[in-house]
This record gives sequence, structure tokens and C-alpha cells, in this order.
Amino acid sequence: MRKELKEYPFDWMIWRTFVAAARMKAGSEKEYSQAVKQLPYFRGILDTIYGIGEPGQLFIEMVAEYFEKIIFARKRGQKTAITTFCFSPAVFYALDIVPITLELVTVAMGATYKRGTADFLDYCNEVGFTETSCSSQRGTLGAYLAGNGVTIDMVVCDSPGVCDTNVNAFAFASAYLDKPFFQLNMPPDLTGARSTEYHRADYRALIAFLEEQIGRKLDTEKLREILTEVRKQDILMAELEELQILVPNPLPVTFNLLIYAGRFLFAGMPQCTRLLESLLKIGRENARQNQSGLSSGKERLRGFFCYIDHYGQDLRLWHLLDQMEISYHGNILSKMWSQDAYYAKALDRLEDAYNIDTTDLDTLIDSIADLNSRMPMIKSIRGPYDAPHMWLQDTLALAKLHRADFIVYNGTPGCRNTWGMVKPFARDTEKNGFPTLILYSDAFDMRVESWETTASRIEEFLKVRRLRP
Amino acid sequence: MIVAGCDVGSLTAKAVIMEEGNILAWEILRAGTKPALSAREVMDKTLEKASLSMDQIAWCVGTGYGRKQIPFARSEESEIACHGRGAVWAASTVRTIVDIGGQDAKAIKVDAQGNVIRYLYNDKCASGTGRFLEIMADALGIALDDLGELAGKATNPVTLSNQCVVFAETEIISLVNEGRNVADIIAGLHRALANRAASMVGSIIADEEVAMTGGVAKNSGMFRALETALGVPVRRIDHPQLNGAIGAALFARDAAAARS
Amino acid sequence: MITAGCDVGSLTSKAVIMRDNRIVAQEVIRSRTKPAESAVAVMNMALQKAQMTLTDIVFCVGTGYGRDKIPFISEAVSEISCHARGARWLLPTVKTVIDIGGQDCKAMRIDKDGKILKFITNDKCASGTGRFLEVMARIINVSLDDLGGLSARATAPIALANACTVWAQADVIQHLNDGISAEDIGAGINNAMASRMAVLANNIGLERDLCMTGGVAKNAGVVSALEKLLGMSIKRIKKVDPQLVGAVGAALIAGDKVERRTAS
Amino acid sequence: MIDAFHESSTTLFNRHVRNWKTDGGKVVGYTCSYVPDEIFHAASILPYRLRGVGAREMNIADAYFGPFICSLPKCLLQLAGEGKYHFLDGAVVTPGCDSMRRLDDCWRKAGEDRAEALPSFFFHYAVPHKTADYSLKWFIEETRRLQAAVEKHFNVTITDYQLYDSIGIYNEGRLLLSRLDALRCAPDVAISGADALAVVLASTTIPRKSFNSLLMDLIAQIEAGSDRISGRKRLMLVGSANDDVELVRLIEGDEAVVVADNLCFGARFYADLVEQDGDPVAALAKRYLYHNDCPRMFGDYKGRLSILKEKIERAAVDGVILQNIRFCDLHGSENGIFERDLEAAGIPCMRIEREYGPLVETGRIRMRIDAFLERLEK
Ligand SMILES: Nc1ncnc2c1ncn2[C@@H]1O[C@H](COP(=O)(O)OP(=O)(O)O)[C@@H](O)[C@H]1O
Ligand SMILES: Nc1ncnc2c1ncn2[C@@H]1O[C@H](COP(=O)(O)OP(=O)(O)O)[C@@H](O)[C@H]1O
Ligand code: SF4
Ligand code: SF4
Ligand code: SF4
Repeated sequence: MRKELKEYPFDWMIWRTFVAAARMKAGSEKEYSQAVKQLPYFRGILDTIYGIGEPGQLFIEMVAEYFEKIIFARKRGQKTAITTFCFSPAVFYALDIVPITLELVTVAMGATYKRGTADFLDYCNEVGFTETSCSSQRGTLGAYLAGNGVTIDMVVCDSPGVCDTNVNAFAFASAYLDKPFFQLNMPPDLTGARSTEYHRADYRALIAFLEEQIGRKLDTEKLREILTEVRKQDILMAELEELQILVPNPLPVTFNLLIYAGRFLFAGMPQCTRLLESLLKIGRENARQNQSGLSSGKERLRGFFCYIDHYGQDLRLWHLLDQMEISYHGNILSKMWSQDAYYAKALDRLEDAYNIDTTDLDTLIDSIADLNSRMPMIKSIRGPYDAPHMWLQDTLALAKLHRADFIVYNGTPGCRNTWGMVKPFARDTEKNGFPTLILYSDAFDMRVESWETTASRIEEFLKVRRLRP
Repeated sequence: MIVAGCDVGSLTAKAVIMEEGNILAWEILRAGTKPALSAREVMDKTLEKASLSMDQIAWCVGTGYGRKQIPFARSEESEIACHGRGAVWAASTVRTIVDIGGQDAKAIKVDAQGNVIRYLYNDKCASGTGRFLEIMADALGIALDDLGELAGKATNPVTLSNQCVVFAETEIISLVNEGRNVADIIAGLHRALANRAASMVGSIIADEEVAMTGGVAKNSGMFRALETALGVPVRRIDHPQLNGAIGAALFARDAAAARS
Repeated sequence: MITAGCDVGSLTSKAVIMRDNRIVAQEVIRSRTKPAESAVAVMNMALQKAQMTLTDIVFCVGTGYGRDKIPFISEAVSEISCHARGARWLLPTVKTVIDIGGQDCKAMRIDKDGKILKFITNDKCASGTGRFLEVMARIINVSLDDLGGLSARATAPIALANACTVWAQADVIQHLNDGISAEDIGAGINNAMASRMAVLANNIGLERDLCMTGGVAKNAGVVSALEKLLGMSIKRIKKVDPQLVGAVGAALIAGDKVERRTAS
Repeated sequence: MIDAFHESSTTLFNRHVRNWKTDGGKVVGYTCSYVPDEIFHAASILPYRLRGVGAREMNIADAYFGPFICSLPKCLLQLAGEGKYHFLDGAVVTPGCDSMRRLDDCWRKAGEDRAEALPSFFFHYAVPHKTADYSLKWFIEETRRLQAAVEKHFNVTITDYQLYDSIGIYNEGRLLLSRLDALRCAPDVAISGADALAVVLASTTIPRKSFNSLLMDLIAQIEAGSDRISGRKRLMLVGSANDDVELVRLIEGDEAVVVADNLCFGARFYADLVEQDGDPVAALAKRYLYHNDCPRMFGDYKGRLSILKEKIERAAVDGVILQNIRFCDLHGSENGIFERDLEAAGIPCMRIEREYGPLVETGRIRMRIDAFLERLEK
């Protein structure tokens, strides 16, 4: 890793960048464009996010606050835990632990650092991690392994049974940094008494582990408060996601990112609720006017991104879609399967969804255990892709519900799990009438395939499959 | 109505001039690094052969890697669409096309009109491409044109383990050193390439008549290897390397017709 | 005492003849398909230069990919040991050696005698090899000699898929077609190579001084990009062509072997 | 004598399996060392560990698997697709790692396209990734589910008595393998790493009773004989599954001998015994879940490191080769930390990444091994 990268702690840098960005919007348009010049690499993203209006401002502040919590955790006597995006952070908030979600930090770093996460990705390989592993964790992990961020107290994740490369990153970190480690384990099926019992027993073991780390017991009231808030957020999200089904879809392309990032950052916290409410305001207004969320106001096509979308260093994918007047319909990251989710009801799949029951400590823990077992990815790629409740069923049902014109498969080539069955999967989605594009780019490492190549593959696909002239 | 198609690929530039479904003239040249220059050169040669000038061409469609840079093309189509179209024009019963060019390989499924139903790129880092064959031919000191014939003489084709072009070259050299028969090595190479193509065809489930296009289709060894790998006969079409340009010219005819 | 080293690589074959630890003749040729032929050819040329015959040589060590096929050698030693030995002799302060040849790259840490303490090789993917540069140079139509120089003139180097030669190749063509300059593409290619190399080098833990051997050491763009990435200057080998270091090391090891033999 | 083992280790449909089938026996293949052989043995079914030996092409496998996948499950699928596993009456796939568990999906899909590729009994055996009391409970239930499925499909009953009997026979085999292991890591090495691997490989395909007696004879022969290997560098092989005797031969050359391993076609396979009292299914579940030391069980790095260190000491290992198949996350990353920690303890290590499949171009691996041995010189 280059020396100059160690000059400032990287998470501190990201924090400062977001703080600066959050302040900017307070000024006039002119002041904003002056100030944004100081953050050249960040500019594209900022412009897009601020383009959304109030929720954009809230989002930037929220990210700044997320990093602020990380930076000052130790000063405030809190412990930090590195964790993964398919893990609900609510339990950390309930226990007053500060979560550092690697994948989110990777995306934030990609947005603010000129060279993206490349140096940190490579640093992991320097210290012995395989270079063919998933880039979403590696990007950030490298920085923590190099000791360039805040001190980490524990490593907590939840993917075995779902994703080796993900857990491996955490297992590696725990061994490398010699920190306590806990992981939730997911059996291959989702429903049924055996799985439910397993999830709940496992989650109780997690809580015991966390309690031991902080030397305090879980506060029932706090957990109740947070899960009540989660429920509120579930209802807001359900309405937002339901709005997407309308033709035209009243939500701008970027809303998706904000919706799921909100949950990954601050599930159960009032910040997330505010963000969702603010998004909903715009969504409802557009819907009332029968207005598309796309900049041109016209919706030509609907695309369903069944895996991860493309981040790269800025939001170029989102711009491209917006420009091509394509409405974006979620991906594997955006569906949380709560009892309130419109799709759980519309598809008559309440069995797949979790319930929040705030009666007592036991029901609270059962609820959060169930919630966690339904997190994106964790839910639908734990078993054979074509098994009930799993990926193919979810993708087809949602793509039909959303009347998608095509499906895009894009993510990270570091993932064995998803690339293991991509071809039969795409064959099945095609058989069901969805033209399917497989992209070989990496959502987090722009060196794998250049954006120009990716963009031209998308254009080619739309043209050859006669979706667009 | 006279129309043209121009296909600037990674290795070769191709042009064809057609009138009412007949080929008037065509040309294939090695492409330089500047697609615009290659396009101009190949088109000029073709025009010369047909004794025509550019303004007599009602419409020209560009395709191939360099399609965006062709100055005289009035519109562009991707090579996938062009190969689909061209193959069905050449042999109306074809429904699956294996196109292996210099830079990539594709499997394309089409309907009776030559419209693309599905397609797939080679996804392997290794790449079963024409470039792979060229590098290997080069390493063995054999002319591209002779590959097919030599492969036919193999008695015991070798197995190659490497997916990677670069490493495969090392492997081949070490096989030569071990004294393996060159024909066997070449046949092994063809088999490796054909198998890669066959796996693409396998993943889009192709069951109807298969044709092979692109420069590599000129290699008779590859033809046989692909037939073996797929276990079905592969349809021969007349100008496989030109097929993309022909498809482009057919699109040009549509465009010109729509105009008038 | 006259010793010799013969390094048969994938791209080039090299021979060095030494008399009492001084180079009396050296030769580099392009490798042919058969290592034995390359070895004989390059050694004959070196012998001719030195005005000697094979019988004058007391001990000859062979190295490189083709080492087991060289007919006239007394013993074969891996290139890693040879590059280490050669580098330490040419630059006595060197502790870390990076060698990039046609087929792979290696990084090694050595002790004061040029013995290996730790080494690592790139065996995963061809994108960390000199051949990667050759393929790329061919695509952007510059000579290998000129590729290195492009970096200095680049304004906005492209970021390249350093994961794979073949993918990188598709990207390079895309960029060419998009009208990006050869300088920016070339610099991107050199940077990709350097960044792969840096990962290897950091993995074994760098110690000063650092030098580079093998053909790619002649690519100024890669060397300076690597210096930047490692935050450390790379000592240049001036006494001989860096491509020859392996053969020099082989000749030195030949000397060591003779000494050891006479001592015991 | 050792040739018999080599024969069974390099041919899929070896003599023993052929005879078994001719006698009307059933064969069930499995992919991972977490599958209890005893369940099948007790049902008079031959448990057979699936391998990818002899896969030359990838055209079938590549039609289903994506590009970034370990070549071991790919080779397996290729062979199944080519009909080379025609002798299987059943197969069990586990979520050993992600590449392997997707074999379940891909194999079934290939079976839709080529009927002969998929055996009629096909079972996804959900092995948990952690050792907690509730995981063991899950695993016991899962093992009972497997047992019931076998009973139903093959129309047999597996009694506790039969299970005890099978456990006894397999334990005996484990003890014999451990004896062989002792001969291998003794100061005067009595069996080369390549031969030892052939024995272990044979144990995964030959009916266990015949295997035990063959091995007993081999051990007697070795103990009586005086062939000993000395003066070579003593290596240990760690990492991804390796069932390639040729790779071990290549590593050994004339200057080294592989005296120990920690591979799943190796020591991990026979390290501990199954308890012989109480509920036999529970005893099996316990042994298979708790005593496997595979990085698929996350979070027990330290335990695995200490097992390695203990072995390194016992076998007086000079250097450790940490190898992994390309795209193997589990071993690839663990090898990285092993390297750091073993080197820190003064044990020289070398990492190599390789493809599973025919060992063709050996020059690159050979060069690394030569350099490593040169490093061990002093
Ligand atoms: N006469 C020939 N005999 C055999 N193979 C040939 C011949 N000419 C070209 N090829 C093969 O065709 C490839 C070029 O294919 P082509 O379709 O022209 O590529 P592209 O469209 O990418 O420029 C070469 O790499 C070579 O392998
Ligand atoms: N004049 C040069 N300028 C820059 N790079 C060069 C030059 N000559 C050779 N190279 C690079 O060196 C590599 C070959 O290095 P070499 O050490 O000769 O390899 P090997 O030992 O495998 O034959 C080539 O692949 C090329 O990338
Ligand atoms: S994309 Fe794949 S590697 Fe990444 S978290 Fe999901 S399952 Fe794991
Ligand atoms: S091994 Fe070769 S083809 Fe594969 S990724 Fe590397 S350079 Fe590409
Ligand atoms: S070698 Fe690794 S990736 Fe391959 S099957 Fe085994 S554990 Fe899985």
C-alpha cells in the first residue's frame, strides 16, 4: 500500500468529506458549486444525490453521522464491530455497539477516493488474502488490516451457509487482527420449524457473545424501542416499494440506493425513518401527478436488477438508466421481506416474511432473529437457486409483479455463490420471457471491466434484444 | 438499390456491397489500429472492385468493434445482430450461430427472420478466440491457413489444461519439447477451442441447425472439432468471415427501404 | 577458473561466461521453440566472443524454464536463486529483488550472500508477466522498447482490468475505439503491471535496497510506477542488461559449486 | 502391493467397484468428508467419494457453472455429464463450500438436459458451518433425514446394530490409516507421500472391509521391509482438496518427501474415531461435525493452526507447501494466515495456486518447488 494513504485515517477522511458535503448544501447554488469543486471525485455523486432534494440532504447527513459514530466510538466508551451488509445493525444499536459495515464503507470510499478502493483491495492480497475473493468486503477490510482506520473490537457476520467469500473476509480479519469472532449460520432452507428454531438459537448465541464483549446485558426496552421503529420503517418501505409498481414508476432511479442504504446504515434508528418519510413525500407527490421519477418524466422500459447494481466510483449506471429512460426495479439488496412488504402480501408469501412481535424479550429476540434471517442475500441464496423461497422464485415473482421488461445480472465476480449457477438461472429467467443480461463487471472494483465496456454491453443488449431502438 | 455493410473487427476489416440480395463485391483486410482508416481502406477497395463510388451506395451500415468510428456508415448495428441476420440469409434453416472472431466468441440464437433471441459471450478469461489460434500458430511456426489441414492428420490429440492464452502457449512449447507430434498438438488446440464454444451453445440450449461464422470458421479443423464437440453437423456457409458485413448490408437494405 | 551460466527463458536465452568472477562474455538471443537449440546457440555465440570452447568451462549452471533441457550444463538451479545471486553481486546492498520475465514475476528477499530468505511468485494469472506487456504493446501498435516511454507522456492514464490479460485486451480495444490516446492507454498498461507487482513485493515485506531484474526492468514506465506504489526508489542495474542477471547469477553459482567441491 | 492402491486411486470405475456392481451392489457418491460413510455401509451400499479424475474437457461443466468457480466441482459435473459416473445409484451433495454446493443446482440442471447424468437418488445434505449444541442437534436431525431418505429410496432398513457394526469397521480403517501415518512421519520415512495418498484415495472407493485387509497387509509388508527414505527434505502439504498423486510425485521429485498433510483426501479424513456407545447416529454426527478441521467451519483458525504446528513438530517437517485450487476462498485465505503465522514460528512456507485437473504443464510448479528446496538448503 502506498505510504501517502496512511497519512490520514481513511474513515476519518470519508467522514470529513461527507461533513463538508453536508454543510455545502446550506449555502446558495453558487456557493455549492464553488465548494463542490474542492471534492472533484465526489462531485458526480453529490450532484445526483442532491438532485433528489430533501432526502438527498438527509442522506448525506446520515452518512456523515454514521462515520462520526465510528470515529468517536472509542472516545465515547463504545465498542466497534465490523460486520456485513446482510446483517441488520439494529442489534448493535440496541446494545450500544457501533457497527462498521464493510460493504457500505467500500461504496462510500469508492465515492470519495480518487482511486476508489483499489489500494485497499490490493492490500488484502499483500497480507495473504486471495485476490479472487469478493471485492465488496476486501475494499474496506484492507484499510482496517493496515491499521489505517479506527480500532476494531470484534468481528460479527452472518453468512456461512450463504456465502464463503464474505465470511472468509471476516474470518481472515479476526485471525489477522486477533479479535473475537462470531458468525450466524444459515441452514439451506428458510422456513419450517427446524430452520426457525435454528435461527433463533443461533441468534441467542450471538446476543450472549455480544453481551460478553461489552460486559452488559441486552436492555429489553431499548430493543423494543428499536424494533418498534423498524416496524415503522417496514411500513414506510412497503409503501415506497409499492409505488414502484405503478406505471410510470414515480420513484427516481437513485431512490433504491437510498432505501436500502438507509436500512443498512441505520435500521431501527430515527434517522432512517426520517429519510424514508422524506422519500415517500416525493414519491407520493409524483404518483399523485402520475409523473415518472425519471428526469425526462418519461418511462420507456423497466429493468429488474436481480443481483447487485453497479457502483464503480460514481453513479454512472444510474445516470445511464435515467438517460435511457429506464425505470429501475430493485435488486437482491432491496427486498427485506417484512410482514408489511407489499410483495409478501401480493405474492401470498407471508411465510417468507418476518413478523415483529414486541410482547416480551423472547418474542423480541425471535423477531430480530427472523428479521436477520430474511436479510437480502441471506434469504434467497442460501439454498439451491430453484428451491422454494429462493432466488429464482423471488426474481421471477418480483420481475412479473413489477412488469419488468428485462433482467440484469451484475455483481461481483468474487462471488462463488452467485456465479455458481448463473447460467441455469439466466436460462430460466429467459424461459420465463425475460431477456437477461449477464454483466461481468465488478460492482466495487472498476478495474475488472471498464465502465465504457459495461455501458456498451448494456446498450448492445437493449438494442440486439430489440428493447430499445 | 445498392447497399453496403462494413465490419471493422479487432483483426480484420470487411466490406461488402450488395444489390437486391446479391453480392456485387467484397473485401477483407487486416485492420490497423485506427478503425476509421481501416474502414475507409476496405470500403475503397470494395468500391473499386464493384466499379462504384460511395455516392452510389444508398445506405451503409457499420458493425464490429470499430463500428462507431466508421465515417461513411449511416447507421450501426452490433455484430451480434449482423451475424444473426447474415447467417439466416446465407442458410435459411440456421437457428444457432457460433461466431468466433479475433477478439471474442459468441453463441447466438435466432428466429426464422434472423432476429436475435438470445446470445452469450465467451466468459472465460481464457477466451476461445481466433487470437488464441493465431498466437499458437505463431508459437509453432505454422501458417494460419495450414492449421486445419494439419489438425486432420492428428492421431492422438493432446489435452490442454490451461484456459489462459498466455499460459497455454507455454504449455504448447513444453509439449513440443516433449516431442509430441505437432498435428496432435494442433488438434488438441482446436478441440479446446471447440469445447469452449460448445459450452456456450450448451448454456443457451440450442437444438436447431447450427452454423459457424467469423474468421475462425475458415479453418476446416475448427469446423470438424466443433461438430465433434456439439455432436451435430455444423452448416457451412459461403463467406463466414464476411458474414457480419453481409448482415450489416442486409440491415442497410431495410434502412434504405424504410427511407424511400 | 572459468564458469558459465545459461538462462533459457520463454522470450530470450542468455549466456554469461566468467573468469574468476569477472564477466568475459555475455549474449542474449530470442528463444527458439526448443530450449536445447536456444541454449546451444546462445552459448556458442558467447564462447565465440570469449574465444573459448565448451571444454574451457569448468562448471556451467543452467537456469530458466528450459534449464532441464540444456545439454551441456553441469547442474540446473532455479531462476529464483540465480536472480538473487546475480542481483546481490551486481548491487551488493540489495536485499529485495523483483524479477519480471516473460512468463511470470517473482519477488524475493535475500541475505548478504544472495541466498533466499523468502520468495513469492505470481502463478495465478498471466497479467503479471512480461508477456502481458508484449500482448498489449501489439494491440496498441507500439514496440516493446517504446511502451515504457509512453507513461511519461500520458495525461490521464486509463484504469485497467488488471485481473486478466484477455479481459484487459478487450478493454484496451474498447478504449482505442473510443479514441483514447496510446499514451494514456500505454501508461494504464504499465500501471496495471506495476500494481500487480507491488502486491507481490509487499507480500514478502520489502527491505532496502530494492532492485529489478528481467526484461521488464527495461520498461521505464513500469519501474517508475512501481517506485511510486512502493514509495521506494529502485536501484538500477547498470553493469549489465537486467535481462542477464539470471545468467550472471548462474555463472556465480557455478563458481560457488566448484569452490565448495574443492573445499570438501 | 502398493500398485493395487494406485489402480483404485486413478480409475473411477475401479476393479472393486466393478465387482461390487456385478454382485448387484449399490453405490452412492458424495462430495465431501462431512458425509458419514457408515450410514451407507450399514445399508450395504458402497459409499464412494466423488472425484474429478480423468476429466479432460470442460464443455459440459462450463455450460452450467459460471466462470469464477473452482475446477474441482466442475470436473465432477463434466464426468457426470459424460456418463462416466454411470455406476452411481445415488449422490449426496453438501454445502462444503459455495462452489461445491452449487454443484447441486448445476448437476440437477444437467440432469434435465441429459438424463443419464443424474443418479436417481440425489440428496442435499445440510451440514452446518459451526459447532454449537444447536448445530449438532440440527446435524443429528439432518443425518436422520439422510438415513430415512436412503432407507426409503433403496428400500432397506438401517438398524442401530448395523450402524454399530459399520462404525466398528470404519474405526478399524481409521486406526490402520493412522498407523500408516506414523510410518510416514517417522525419522526413517517408510512410505512416500505419493504412495500414502494412493492409499487414502483407495480408502474412499474400495469397500471398507476389503480395504482394511489390503491395508493391513501393506502395513505388515512395510514394517517387515527395509526400504526407508532418508536424506530428503521433509515437506508437509496443506490446503485445498488434492487427489492427484502426480502432483505429490512432482513435489517430491528426487529431493523431497511429503511426510505429512492436512488435506481432506488425507489426514483429516481419518483423524478421529467415532464413539462406539450411545445413539449411533448422534455419535456419527458428532465425529463428522467436530473432528474435521476444515476451514469451511469458520472461526476456529487457532485450533487448526495448532493442529498444523503439532504435526509439523511430530513429523519433523522442514517446509510447508500451502496450495489451493484457483477460486478456493476457504483454503486460499486461510493459507495466507497460515503462512504468516508459520513463518513467524520459523517454519518456511510456500504458497501455490493451481487448477484441479490433468497435470500437464509442470514446469512452472517445478520451478517453484526447486526454488523452495534451494531455500531449505541452509
Ligand atoms: N485463412 C484462415 N484460415 C484459418 N483461420 C483464419 C483464416 N483467416 C482468419 N482466420 C482466423 O480468424 C480470426 C479473425 O477472425 P475475424 O472474424 O476476422 O475477426 P474480427 O472480426 O474480430 O476482426 C483470426 O484470428 C484467425 O484465427
Ligand atoms: N527493450 C525492452 N523494453 C521493455 N521491455 C522489454 C524489453 N525487452 C523485453 N522486455 C520485457 O521483458 C520480457 C521478457 O523478459 P525476459 O527476462 O527476457 O524473460 P524470459 O526470461 O522469460 O525470457 C518481455 O515479455 C517484455 O515484457
Ligand atoms: S455477492 Fe456473493 S460474495 Fe458478495 S455477499 Fe453476496 S453471496 Fe457473498
Ligand atoms: S490466467 Fe490468462 S486468461 Fe486467465 S485471467 Fe489470467 S490472463 Fe486472463
Ligand atoms: S478446493 Fe476449495 S473451492 Fe474447491 S471444492 Fe474444495 S473447498 Fe471448495
